[in-house]
Amino acid sequence: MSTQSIPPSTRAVRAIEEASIAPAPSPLKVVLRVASTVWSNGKARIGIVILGLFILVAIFAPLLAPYGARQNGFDRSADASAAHWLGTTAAGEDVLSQLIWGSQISIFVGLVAGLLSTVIAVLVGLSWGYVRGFGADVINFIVNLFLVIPGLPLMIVIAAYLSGGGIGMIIVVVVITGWAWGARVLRSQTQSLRSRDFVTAAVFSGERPFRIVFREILPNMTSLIVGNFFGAATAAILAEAGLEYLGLGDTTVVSWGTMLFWAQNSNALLTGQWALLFAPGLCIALLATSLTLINFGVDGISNPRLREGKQR
Amino acid sequence: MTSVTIAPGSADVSAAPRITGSGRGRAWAYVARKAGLLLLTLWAAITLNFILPRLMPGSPADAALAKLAQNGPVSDATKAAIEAQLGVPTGNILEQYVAYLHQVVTLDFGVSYTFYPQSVSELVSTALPYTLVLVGVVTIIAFVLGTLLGVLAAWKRGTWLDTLPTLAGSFASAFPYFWTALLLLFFAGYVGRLFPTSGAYGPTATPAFTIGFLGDAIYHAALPALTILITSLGGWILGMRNTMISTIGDDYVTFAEANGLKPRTVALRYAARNAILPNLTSFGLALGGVVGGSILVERVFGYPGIGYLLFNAVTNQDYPLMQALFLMITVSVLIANFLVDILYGVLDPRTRR
Amino acid sequence: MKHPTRRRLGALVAAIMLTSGLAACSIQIESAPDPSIPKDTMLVAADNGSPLFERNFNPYMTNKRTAAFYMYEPLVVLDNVTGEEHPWLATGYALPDPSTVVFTIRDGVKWSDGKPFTPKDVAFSFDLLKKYPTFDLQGIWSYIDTVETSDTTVTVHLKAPDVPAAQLIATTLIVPEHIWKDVPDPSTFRNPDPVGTGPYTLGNFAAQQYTIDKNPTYWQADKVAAEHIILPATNTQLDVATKGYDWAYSFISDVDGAWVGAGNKNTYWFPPGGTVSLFPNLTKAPFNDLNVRQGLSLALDRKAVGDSAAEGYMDVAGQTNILLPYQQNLLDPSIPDSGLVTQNQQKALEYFAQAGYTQQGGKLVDAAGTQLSFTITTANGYNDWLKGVQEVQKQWGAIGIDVKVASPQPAAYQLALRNGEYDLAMGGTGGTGSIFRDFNSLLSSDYLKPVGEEAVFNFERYSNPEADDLLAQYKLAVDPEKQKQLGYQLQNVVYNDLPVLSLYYGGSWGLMSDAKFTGWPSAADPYASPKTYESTPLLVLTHLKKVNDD
Amino acid sequence: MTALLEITDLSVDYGEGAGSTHAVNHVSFTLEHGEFVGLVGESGSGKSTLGFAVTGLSKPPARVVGGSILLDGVDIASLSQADLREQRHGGIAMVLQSGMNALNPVRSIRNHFVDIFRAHGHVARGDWASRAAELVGKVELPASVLDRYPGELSGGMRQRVSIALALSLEPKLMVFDEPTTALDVLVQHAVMDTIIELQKKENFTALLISHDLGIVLESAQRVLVMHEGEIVEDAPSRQILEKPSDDYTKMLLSHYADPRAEVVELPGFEDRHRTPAAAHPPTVSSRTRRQDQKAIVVDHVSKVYPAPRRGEPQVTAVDDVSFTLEPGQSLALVGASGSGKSTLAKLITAVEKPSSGSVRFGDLDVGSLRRGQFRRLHRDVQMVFQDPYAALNPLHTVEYTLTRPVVNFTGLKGLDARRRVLELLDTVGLSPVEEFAAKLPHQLSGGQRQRVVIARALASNPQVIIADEPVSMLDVSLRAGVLALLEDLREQWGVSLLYITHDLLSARVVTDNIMVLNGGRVVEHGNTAEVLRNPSDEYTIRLLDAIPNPGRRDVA
Repeated sequence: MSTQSIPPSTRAVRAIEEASIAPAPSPLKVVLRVASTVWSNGKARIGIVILGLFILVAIFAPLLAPYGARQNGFDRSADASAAHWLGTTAAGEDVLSQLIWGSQISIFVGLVAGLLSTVIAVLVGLSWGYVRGFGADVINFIVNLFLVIPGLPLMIVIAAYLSGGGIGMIIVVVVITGWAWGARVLRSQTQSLRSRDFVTAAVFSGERPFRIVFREILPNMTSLIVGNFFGAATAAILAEAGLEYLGLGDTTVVSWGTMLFWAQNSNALLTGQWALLFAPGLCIALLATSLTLINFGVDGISNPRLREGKQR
Repeated sequence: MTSVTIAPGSADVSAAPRITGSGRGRAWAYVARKAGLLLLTLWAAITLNFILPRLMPGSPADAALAKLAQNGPVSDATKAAIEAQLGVPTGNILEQYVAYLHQVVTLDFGVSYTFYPQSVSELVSTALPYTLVLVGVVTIIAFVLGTLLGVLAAWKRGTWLDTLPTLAGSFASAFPYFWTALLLLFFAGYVGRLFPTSGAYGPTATPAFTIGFLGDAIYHAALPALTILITSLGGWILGMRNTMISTIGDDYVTFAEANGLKPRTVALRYAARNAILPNLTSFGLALGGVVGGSILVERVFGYPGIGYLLFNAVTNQDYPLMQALFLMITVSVLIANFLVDILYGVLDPRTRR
Repeated sequence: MKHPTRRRLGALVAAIMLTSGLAACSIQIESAPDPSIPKDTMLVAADNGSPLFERNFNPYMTNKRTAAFYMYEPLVVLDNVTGEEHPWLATGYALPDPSTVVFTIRDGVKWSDGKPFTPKDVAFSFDLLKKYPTFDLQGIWSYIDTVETSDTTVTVHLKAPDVPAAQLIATTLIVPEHIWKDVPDPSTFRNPDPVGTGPYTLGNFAAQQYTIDKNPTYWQADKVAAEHIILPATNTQLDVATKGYDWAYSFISDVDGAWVGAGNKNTYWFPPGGTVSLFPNLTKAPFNDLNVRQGLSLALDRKAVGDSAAEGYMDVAGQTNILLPYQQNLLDPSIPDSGLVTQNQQKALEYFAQAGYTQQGGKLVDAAGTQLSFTITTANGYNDWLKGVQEVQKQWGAIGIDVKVASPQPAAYQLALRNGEYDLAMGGTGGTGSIFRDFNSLLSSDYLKPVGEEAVFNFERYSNPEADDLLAQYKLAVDPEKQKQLGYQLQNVVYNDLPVLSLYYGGSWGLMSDAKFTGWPSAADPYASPKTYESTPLLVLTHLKKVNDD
Repeated sequence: MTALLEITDLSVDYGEGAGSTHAVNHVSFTLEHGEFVGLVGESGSGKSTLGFAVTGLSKPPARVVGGSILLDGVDIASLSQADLREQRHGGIAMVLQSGMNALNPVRSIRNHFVDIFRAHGHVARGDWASRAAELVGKVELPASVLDRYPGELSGGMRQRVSIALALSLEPKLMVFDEPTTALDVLVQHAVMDTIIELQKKENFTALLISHDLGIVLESAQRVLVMHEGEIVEDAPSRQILEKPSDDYTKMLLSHYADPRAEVVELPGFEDRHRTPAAAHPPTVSSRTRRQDQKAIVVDHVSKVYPAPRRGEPQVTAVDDVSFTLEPGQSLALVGASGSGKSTLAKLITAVEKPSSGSVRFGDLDVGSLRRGQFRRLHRDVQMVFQDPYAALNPLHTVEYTLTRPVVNFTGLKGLDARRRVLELLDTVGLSPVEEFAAKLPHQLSGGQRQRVVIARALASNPQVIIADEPVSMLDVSLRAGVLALLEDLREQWGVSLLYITHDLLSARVVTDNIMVLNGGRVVEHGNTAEVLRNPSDEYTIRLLDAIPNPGRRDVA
C-alpha cells in the first residue's frame, strides 16, 4: 500500500485512477475485471443471478413453457389450476406459457435497445468530447434538447405516427429518446480523459486522432459504458412495457407489455384474473431491478467511494 | 531573513482573482444566460414539434379526414368545409411554419379532431392545472423526501437505514408506473375501497377554492400521487446517497469534523448541502421522466389531466391535440428546468462568479 | 458479506413465492351500489368525458353529450336489432308516391319550456341541416328536394323516387324553432341549456358527472319510470361492475363471472348489431375470382373465429347480411341452413383447384408454383377484430395460404379501406335496421370508385347490374311484401356471389341490472337494442318499470 | 511539567485481516507545550496517517490497532466520537493539505467561523463578528474575506482561512498536514512565515507534517524523521542538520543544497562548474549521429487568451518572448505558477498557437502546423510530462506505450521495433528490460514511470526534449536519478533540453542557461550558475528566497 500517506484528496484521485485502470491491457480483460468487481458487490450479485435466471428462461422458453405462446382453446379466464399454474387469459391462452415466452421479447428489446443507445452514446459522447468550438456547441445543444424533452410523451407521439411497426419500431423509438444521457456522461468523461497527459503523450507518440479515441480514451471508460448500457437497458425495458401497455406496440406479439395490454383490455382485474396483471408486471420490475442492482456494482468501479462497506 | 523583505501574506493575497462587477449584476447575467438558453431550447422544441408530424408517413390532413369520415359519408362540399374548419395546413412548408409559429405564440392550436367543436386550447387548459398540481407537488415531495432519506442512508452507511431504503428504493423504481398504479387501484381502490378510483374530485363537486373542495381533490389525488411517489422516490434516494457518499469523503467534511462541528451540521450543511447540487441537475432532467410516467398513471386512474388527454388524443389520432399536448408538456418541463437552474444559481455561489 | 447477501436473496425468493401463491387465487369483485343514490335514480354508463365533460347538447354535433339523445327525439325511432319502426314525434308517415313522404305530426307534444311542438319545428330542423351540411351526418339532403308543412303534417318532396329514404329522414332529431332561430351560429352552438321534447331535461351539470331529470310534461310521462339518471364522465369497467350501475353498454370479458357474478341482480343481453366481415378487394386477382372467394369462405371455421374475437359471446354470421335471430322474418327461407357456411376444407380445395391453385407440400400454389399469399388489413386497437384475424390467419394457414396481418392506426386503416388499397380487410356490414341501406351500402355501384379514390361505401368495389337493378326496384317499392321479396333476392346475391365473407356478428353489449328497474330488452323480450346511445334508448326508457313499485 | 502529547507504541493498520498493512508501526514520541515540531517523511512513510490518528480523524480503512495517544493525560484513541468532538475546542486542531478543498464551497467564510462558534459555544453570539475578523486578521487577511465564498479566494488565502478556522478552536496543539504543498512557491513561503509567526505569538504547540525537510528544518525546533511507518530519528533541528545520525536522514539531507552556492552538488551530480566557457558541448561522437541539427527559435511570441468572462480584461499569458534553443543546449525556464512557462511549452510543441510572433524549428513554422502535420514536429521535438501517474495510459503495458512512437516515427516493425523498445528501456536504466516491458504503469514506482515517460520521448530519436517539471511529483530521493538521466541523455545523445521548473536548485544542476519568467515576460536570462549566484531582478531574488534552506535560518 504505497498511497497511504498521500493526503486524502489526492488519495481519492489516485484511488479512482487505479481503480478504473488496474491490471489489464486488453479491453477483454478490462471487461473481465469489471465483471469480477461487479460480482464482488452483494447487491450486484443478486442482480446478476436474477438477470441470469431470466436469460435462461428466455433461451429455454421452448422447453420450459408448457404450451405455446398463442396456443388457445383452453377455458377462458380460468383460475390457477394444475394444468394452468397461473390460470388462462380471456382468450383462453395459458398465462404461465405467455409469461415464459414473453421474457424473450422484453429481454431482447432491453438488450438491443440498451446496446444501440450505448453505441450511439459512445459515438456521440466521444466525438463530442473530442471536438471543440462551434461543432461541440451544436452537439451540446442537441443533446441537452434530447435530455430535457420528456421521453415517454415523445415516444408516444412518434409511436402514434409509426404505428404497426412492432418491436423494431419500439426499439427505434426507445433508442431515439434514450441515447442522450449516456452521451452526456461519456462526453464529460472523454473531456476529462483527453486533458490527461497520457492523451497528449499519445499525440506526441504520433498517434492519429481515431486511434487516440479508440485505443487510449475508450478503454478507460469501460465501466462507464457498461453502466450506461445497463441503465439504458432498464429504461428500454420500462419504456417498451409502457408503450405496449398503451397499445402502441405490436399487440399480436406476446411480451410482458402486451400481456398487460390484453389483461387491461379484457379487464383481468374484473374477472379476478389478477395473476395475469400481477405476474408480467412483477417480471418487468424484477428484470429492471436486476439491471439496477448490477449497476450498483458497476458504480463502485467508477467511484470507489461507493464500494460496499461500512464507512462510519 | 534575507535582504528583500516581502510583506507576509502579500504574495498570495495579491494573487487572488480580482473581484469585478457587482454580485447582483453577475446574478442577473446568470439568469439572462439561462433565460436565453431556455428560449433557444423552446424554439427548438417547438420546431421539432412542427417537423415531427411532417416526417411521418401520411399527412395529418388525410388522417383527420379519414377520422371524420368514419361517422358517415363525406360529400365533397362537406370535406372542404371541414378542411377549412379544422385548419388543415395549406401553403408551402415555410408558410406553414410561419403560420404554426403564429399559432404557438397566440396559443391557438386549432380545433380538436376528436372533441370538435372544442378547441385544443380549451381542452388543454382544463386538463393542465390537474397535472401541474399533481405532478408538481408530488415530484417536489418525492424529491425532498427522497433526498432526506438519501442523506440519512449515506450518513448511516452500512446500517439498516442505508440498506433498507436503497434496496426498497431501487426495487420500487424499477416498477413500471402503470403497474404500480394498477396494483394500488385494485387493492386500495376496489378491494379495500379506501380511496376513490377515478376523477379529480367528487362526482358532484364543482371546482372552487374552498376547504371542502380542496380536501376532496386531495383525497382523489391520493392514489395517483402515491404511485408517482413510490416509483420516483427510489431514484432520489439513490442519487442523493451516492453523491453524498462522495461528498462525505471530501476534504471540507474532514476539516469540519476536525473542527468539532456537530454531526448534524456536518451532515446537513457540509456533506448534504454540496451533494444536493448535482442532484438538483438530475432532478431537472428527471422531470421529463416523471411527467411521462404520470401519463400512464393518469390513464389508469382516469385522472383528468394532460396525460389522460394525451392518451385519448393518441388513440383517436387527434393530431392537433396530440401536438399541442406534447408541446405543453415539453414547455412545462423546460420551464421547470429553467427554475431548477435558477434555484441552482441561488444555492451555488460559484455560479454567480 | 456473504451471509447477509444470501439472506437477502432468500427473502427475495420468499417474496416472489408468496406473491405468486397469492396470485394463484382469484378475487371476486362485488358490486356495491352507492347507497346515496335513491331507488328512483338510474346510474348509467352512457357518456364518456374527454376525460371531463364539455357542456355540449347540440344534437347535431358528433361530440354532443349522449343525453342529448334522451332530450331530442326523431319523428320515428328505428330499432336496428329488429328493424322495427316506432312512430314517435310523428304518428306515422305515408308515401303517396315514391317521391313524396308525408309525416303526420303528433299532437299535444310540448317542448320542455312549455311551448307546443309543431310541424314548423320539423321543417325548421330540416332546413337547419341544409344550411349547415356538417350537421347532416346522414346526408338527408342528398335525397330531399323541398319541405312543406301544414298544421298537422310535414311533406317532404324527394329529388328522385326513393322509398327507403323516408326512413332515414324520419330519424332526424328535431329541435325547437323558437330557440334555435335566434342562435347566431348554430354550427358552433353548444346548446348548454337544452330544450327538447324528450323524456328528460338537464339537471345538475358538472364536468365529471351530470344528472338528467324526468320531464314532467313529457308526452308519454306515464311510461317513464326513472325520475333521475346520473351519467358519470369516467365509466371504467371496474367502476361499472363495482358501483352498482343500472345500465351500461360495454363488452366485458367473462360477463357471467365479472358482471353477473358481481351480484346486484345484474343481467346482460348481447344481440347482434352488425356483421363483422372480410372485404376482399374485388379489383385484385385472385379475389376477383369467385372460385377463390368460395375456397376462402369454405376454408373458414367461422365459429372459431367468432369465439376467438368475442370470447364466445357472439354467434356465427350467415352469408346473408341479415342479423339473426331477430330479423328472422326478413330472411329468405330458401337459403340453406340460414346462410351459415360450414367449414369444408375438401370442397374449399376443389374451388381453389378450379381457380388454378393446388396444394403442394402443404402450400397452396398456383400453376407457376407460387404460394397464394396476401395481407389482411385491420385497425390497430380494434382488438376483437385483431383476435379474429389471427384465427383466420391460422385457419387459412392450415390449408397452405401465406397470410400476413397489417394493423395500421384506425385512420390509416380507414384510408386503406376507402381507397381500396388492401388485399383483404376487416370491416362491419349491415346492422342499420334498414334492409335497403344494409344492402345498398354493400352492393350499389353508385358508390363504386376506382382504386386510389375514396369510396364512402362499397369498399370491396362490387359491381353487378343485377344487384343494382334490385336496389333500384327497392327504391320504388312502397309495398312491404314487395320489399321483402327484393330483400330475399339481395340476400341471394350476397350468398352466391360472396362480395364479402361474413364472419360473425358484432355485438350490442348491453349490461343491465334488475335491482331497481325491470323490463330491459332481452332475448325473451327483444323490443329494442340495448345500446345507451342514439334514439333506441327512448324505447327502453319508456318501457322500464320500477322495482317494488308500490 | 508533563508533556502535552504523549504517544506510546501507536500502531495504525490499513485494512483488516491478511490484506492489512502496517502504516504506522509502534511509534512513540512526545510533544512539549509550546514546541514547534516537524514530522518529515517521503510518500508512504505513514506520516499523514499518523497525523490523522493523532487528531482522531482516522477513517476506514485506517484503524488504530494499538498504543495510546495521551493529550494532557486523556487518551484520544479511546474517546467516543461525541467526547472527541467536545475536546476539539482547546484540544487538537488540524490544517489539511489543500486549503482549496478544505472549505465548504457553498458556505461563506463567515459561516465557517459561525459553525465552529456555535458548535463549541466558546464565543458569545454578540462577539462572533469581531472574533472572526480578529482571527482572519491574525492570518493577515482583511475582514472583507468573511463575506466571500471559498471559490472567490486564491489557494493561499483559502489555506490562511483554514488556519484561522483551526485557530478559532483555541487549540493547544495544531497539526499542519503539508499546509503549503499544493501552493505556489512564493505563496508557500509566505504562508509558512505566517504559521511560524502565529506559533510564536499564540504559543500553541505545532506539529508540521511535510515531505520537505527544507521547510521543516527552517521552521521547527525539533524534527521527527519517519520512514516506513517508524520514526527513525527524533532530534533538534540543528542536530539533524549538522550531525544526522540515521542513514535515511542523511540521505534526505544530501538532496538539499543552496542553488546560490558557488558549488552545488547533489547525489549523482558532481558540480561541473557551469560557466559559459566551460559549458559541456555534446561529445563529438554523439554529434556525428545527427545529420541536420536544428535550433528552436522563439521570436517575439505572445499568447493572449480571451477574457474568462465578459467585462474582464483578456489574459496575456506570454508577453513578447524571444529566445533560441541551440542544438545540444540546455535551457531552464523558471517562474512561479502563472508566469507563462507552461504556455510557452505548449506554443513550442504546437499544442497552442501564438497570438503574435513565431516559433520555428529549423524551417518548420510550428505556429502554422495543423493537426495532421504534428508528426513532422514530434519526430524531433518530444516532451516529458510533470505527472508520471497521469502521463501513462494505465491500460497499456510499457511495451505498447513505447512501441507506438517507435512504429509511428521510425518505421520499424515487429522484432526490430521490439529490439528498439528494449534498447530504450536499457537507456533509461530499466532493467531487466524484458521484465519491465511487460509491466503496467501501476506496477511501477513513480521514478520508474518517469523513466518510461522519458524513454517514450526518446523513441523517435528527437533533437529536442521539453521537460515540464519532470521531478516535482517525485519524492526527493528519486529526483536526482531522473535528473541525472536527463543530463546524461543530453550529453550522450546530443539532445537539447528545455527544462521547465519552479525549482531553482534542479535548474542549477541540469542546465547551462536560464530564463526567468514573470507575468509572461522574461525578466532575467543568462548562464544558470551566474544568474542564480548573482540575481539582478527582484523577482528572481524572491524566487530564490522562497526556497526552503535548512542551513539558512538560524535554528533555535
